[in-house]
Amino acid sequence: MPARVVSLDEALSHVHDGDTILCGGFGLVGAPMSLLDALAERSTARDLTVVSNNIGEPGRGLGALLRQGRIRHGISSYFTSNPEAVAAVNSGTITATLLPQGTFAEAIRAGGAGLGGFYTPVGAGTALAAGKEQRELDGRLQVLERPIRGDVALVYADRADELGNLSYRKTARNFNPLMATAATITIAEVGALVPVGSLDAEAIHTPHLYVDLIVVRDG
Amino acid sequence: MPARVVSLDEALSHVHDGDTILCGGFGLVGAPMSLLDALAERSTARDLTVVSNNIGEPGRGLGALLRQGRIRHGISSYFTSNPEAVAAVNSGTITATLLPQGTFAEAIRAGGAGLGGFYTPVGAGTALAAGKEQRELDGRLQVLERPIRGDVALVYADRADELGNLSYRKTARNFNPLMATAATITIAEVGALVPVGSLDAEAIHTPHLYVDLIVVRDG
Amino acid sequence: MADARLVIARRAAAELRAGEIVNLGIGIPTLIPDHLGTDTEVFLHSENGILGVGPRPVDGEIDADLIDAAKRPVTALASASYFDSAQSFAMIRGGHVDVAVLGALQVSHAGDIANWAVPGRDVLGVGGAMDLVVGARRVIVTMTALSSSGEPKVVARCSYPLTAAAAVDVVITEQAVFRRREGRLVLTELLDGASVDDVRRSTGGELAVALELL
Amino acid sequence: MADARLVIARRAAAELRAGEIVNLGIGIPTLIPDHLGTDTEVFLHSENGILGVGPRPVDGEIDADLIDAAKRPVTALASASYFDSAQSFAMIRGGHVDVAVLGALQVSHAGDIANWAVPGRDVLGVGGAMDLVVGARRVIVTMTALSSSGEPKVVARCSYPLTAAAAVDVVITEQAVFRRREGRLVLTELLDGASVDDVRRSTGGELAVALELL
Repeated sequence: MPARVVSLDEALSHVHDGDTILCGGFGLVGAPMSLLDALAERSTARDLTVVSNNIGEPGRGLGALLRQGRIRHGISSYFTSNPEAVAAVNSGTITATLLPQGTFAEAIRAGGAGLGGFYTPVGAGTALAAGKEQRELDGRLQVLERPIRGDVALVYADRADELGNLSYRKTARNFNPLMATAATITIAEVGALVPVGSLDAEAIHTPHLYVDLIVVRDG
Repeated sequence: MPARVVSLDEALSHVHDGDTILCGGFGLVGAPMSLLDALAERSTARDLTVVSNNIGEPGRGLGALLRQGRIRHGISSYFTSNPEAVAAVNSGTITATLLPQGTFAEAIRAGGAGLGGFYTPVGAGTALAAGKEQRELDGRLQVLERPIRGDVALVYADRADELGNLSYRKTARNFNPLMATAATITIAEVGALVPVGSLDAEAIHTPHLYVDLIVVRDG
Repeated sequence: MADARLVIARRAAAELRAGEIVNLGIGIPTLIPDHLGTDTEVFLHSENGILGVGPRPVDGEIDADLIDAAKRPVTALASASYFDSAQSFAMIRGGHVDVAVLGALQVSHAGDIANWAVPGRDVLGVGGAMDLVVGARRVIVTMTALSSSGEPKVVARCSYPLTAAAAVDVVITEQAVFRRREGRLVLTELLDGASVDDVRRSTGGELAVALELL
Repeated sequence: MADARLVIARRAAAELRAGEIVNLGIGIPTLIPDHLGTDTEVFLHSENGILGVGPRPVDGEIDADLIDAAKRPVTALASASYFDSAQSFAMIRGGHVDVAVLGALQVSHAGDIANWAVPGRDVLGVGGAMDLVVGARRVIVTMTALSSSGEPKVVARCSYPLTAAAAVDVVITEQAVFRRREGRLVLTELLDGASVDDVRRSTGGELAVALELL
């Protein structure tokens, strides 16, 4: 279905208690900040699992949800960028799954691509492979990693057309195109909404079949 | 290293007897036709394994090499588009590995991405999974598919800049970006060579780190 | 009786809903766009790497870089986007294509489909068939009731090599529509004047028939 | 004695060759570009999704959408391209990045590296470290010879959790260069007036020393 342009409130109505939220951004760059701010201020959804390269910064982005105690579990490659996330894990307030960054990205891609898993040499033989299947393939020890999917993906794109085609800008692309593929509902916060046909077809990074709802970033 | 712009002859000097050649194109659309014509006319490399969605058409593209008896093995999703390829397999002149098209694409991507393999539900329980490991993951039977790599990749791009960044055009993109990632040497035939900085950075589909040699398509 | 292929294509068109992402196989499915109502715009995905396939080009409009998976020249909608083959099949396998409409050699009562290989003949082309039947959210098979040699194509069990098990949701022939319900094909609708007995004669084995047709 | 970090950065710069694709970690590696000769243009890959990182921006030139993996604002070369994180790590893991230069807590004589976790402290950040040491064609470790508490960082065996085994090709400290040869680190070069004995004292266990230094 073509994406629908909706209000922040309507978008947030799709986030429910216990959901797994996939969130784009590397640090706060390319993060859907209006959606995250509104999620903290105007939604009550709790017991969330968040899948994001970082758990925001202290009090910002996903860090605001963390402070509110609404995150139950984090899947990430770098909790360390938010000391409050580290403290929350150490105190047992939230649980954590740590993945090498490339494995994290690839697992989300696999989730969106309908794959059952993949073998990677990264992390093989290390503490991060503990409890995972490991086997030798092509003469190298490899770890079986499983796909990651979510209920809702929150992504940020520089521009969207009215159908939901997305184009990202520079390094704000990062995890956004991956997150957009791997959730039941994908909500895109966009810098600008443009008419169909005004994006360069060769630079549409997320075709509209991945996008359900569009929220235009404030101001 | 930045890509080097070379002649057809210099490009072909990198193709050796027994090599595995990855070749872009869906049918002949997006196929590197000048490279393939020159390979048939001016190279003697034989005992080749070709990895391409189709084995060209009768006498055209990879089909010319096939007629010359220089292909030993084909890995493809659709030999059927060249009846001579089908006849060659049936007569035992060449051997064949048939893969579902999505698995074929994904296996080449995995080869270029340093993965050890992946599980896909596609083909599970069918004749194409014969001899492959199958297991249930997430409640579905899945097949373990292994990465594909080659010695030389031959791809076609609409435009290259002088460093080797490539942009494809419309459905001529197809398998080309994947093939470009998965070989020891990647040779790009391009429609036009443009100065660095004149491609849209958001529409560079193959960054230059994947490209070794550039040949500008004739006339 | 109307031309079988047109009956099938027209009925298949009615299965599609506005806005859906649809992948059309070769043969009968290619006739479907002509039968879509003007309020049923769908978005055609072609596995060679385009979302937003437009109508066939008129002469002089042909672009050599713009084809569909049947290798025919096409046009592109204003909304069209292009992607590589790994991404294209990631869309298919990942459930992002709403509907695949394709032909088949046989469909079993369990919804198994055989559409890529005939025993004893060359089995050297599978293309995207397996990906599509496994990955698309809804799989609609359009096929004539009988093979060219007069054999039923809806069968108790497939004798041809499977493309995928339990994958077909809807079968449309020139006689009837079958839907998979609780793991079993059920005759749910008669087309073009066919009777339940006509359908029974042209399908293999005991067929489940929806109550409203009895 | 010169500033240790500058000695290391200058020597590491000499390891790079014109045209190479290089990924620089945080800390000492970020000092390397200042020490590259004008004929040694390399292409900087940053794992957050850019090939062609340029110099730090001057004030007023900062683009909020353009950062490196250390989350610092950067500029982009005219040749720069952008890609998503899966593609970025496909480049790294697939061997398309020629060199990764990064810091470490420990490197063993076998080339094992520990650079992501200290036992007893939080081990909640790994980032791209494991991908880079496994995937880059050449892994160069830049680190001071001793930890802040005076412990050798080149050690017989890593006591810290491993990032990867047998992954390091070159180690550069302020005293010396070590290269992995036949699976074992060998002292191959002395820096900034250090002697073989100086290096022996600041490395753990028996160290292999290249003949030309004896």
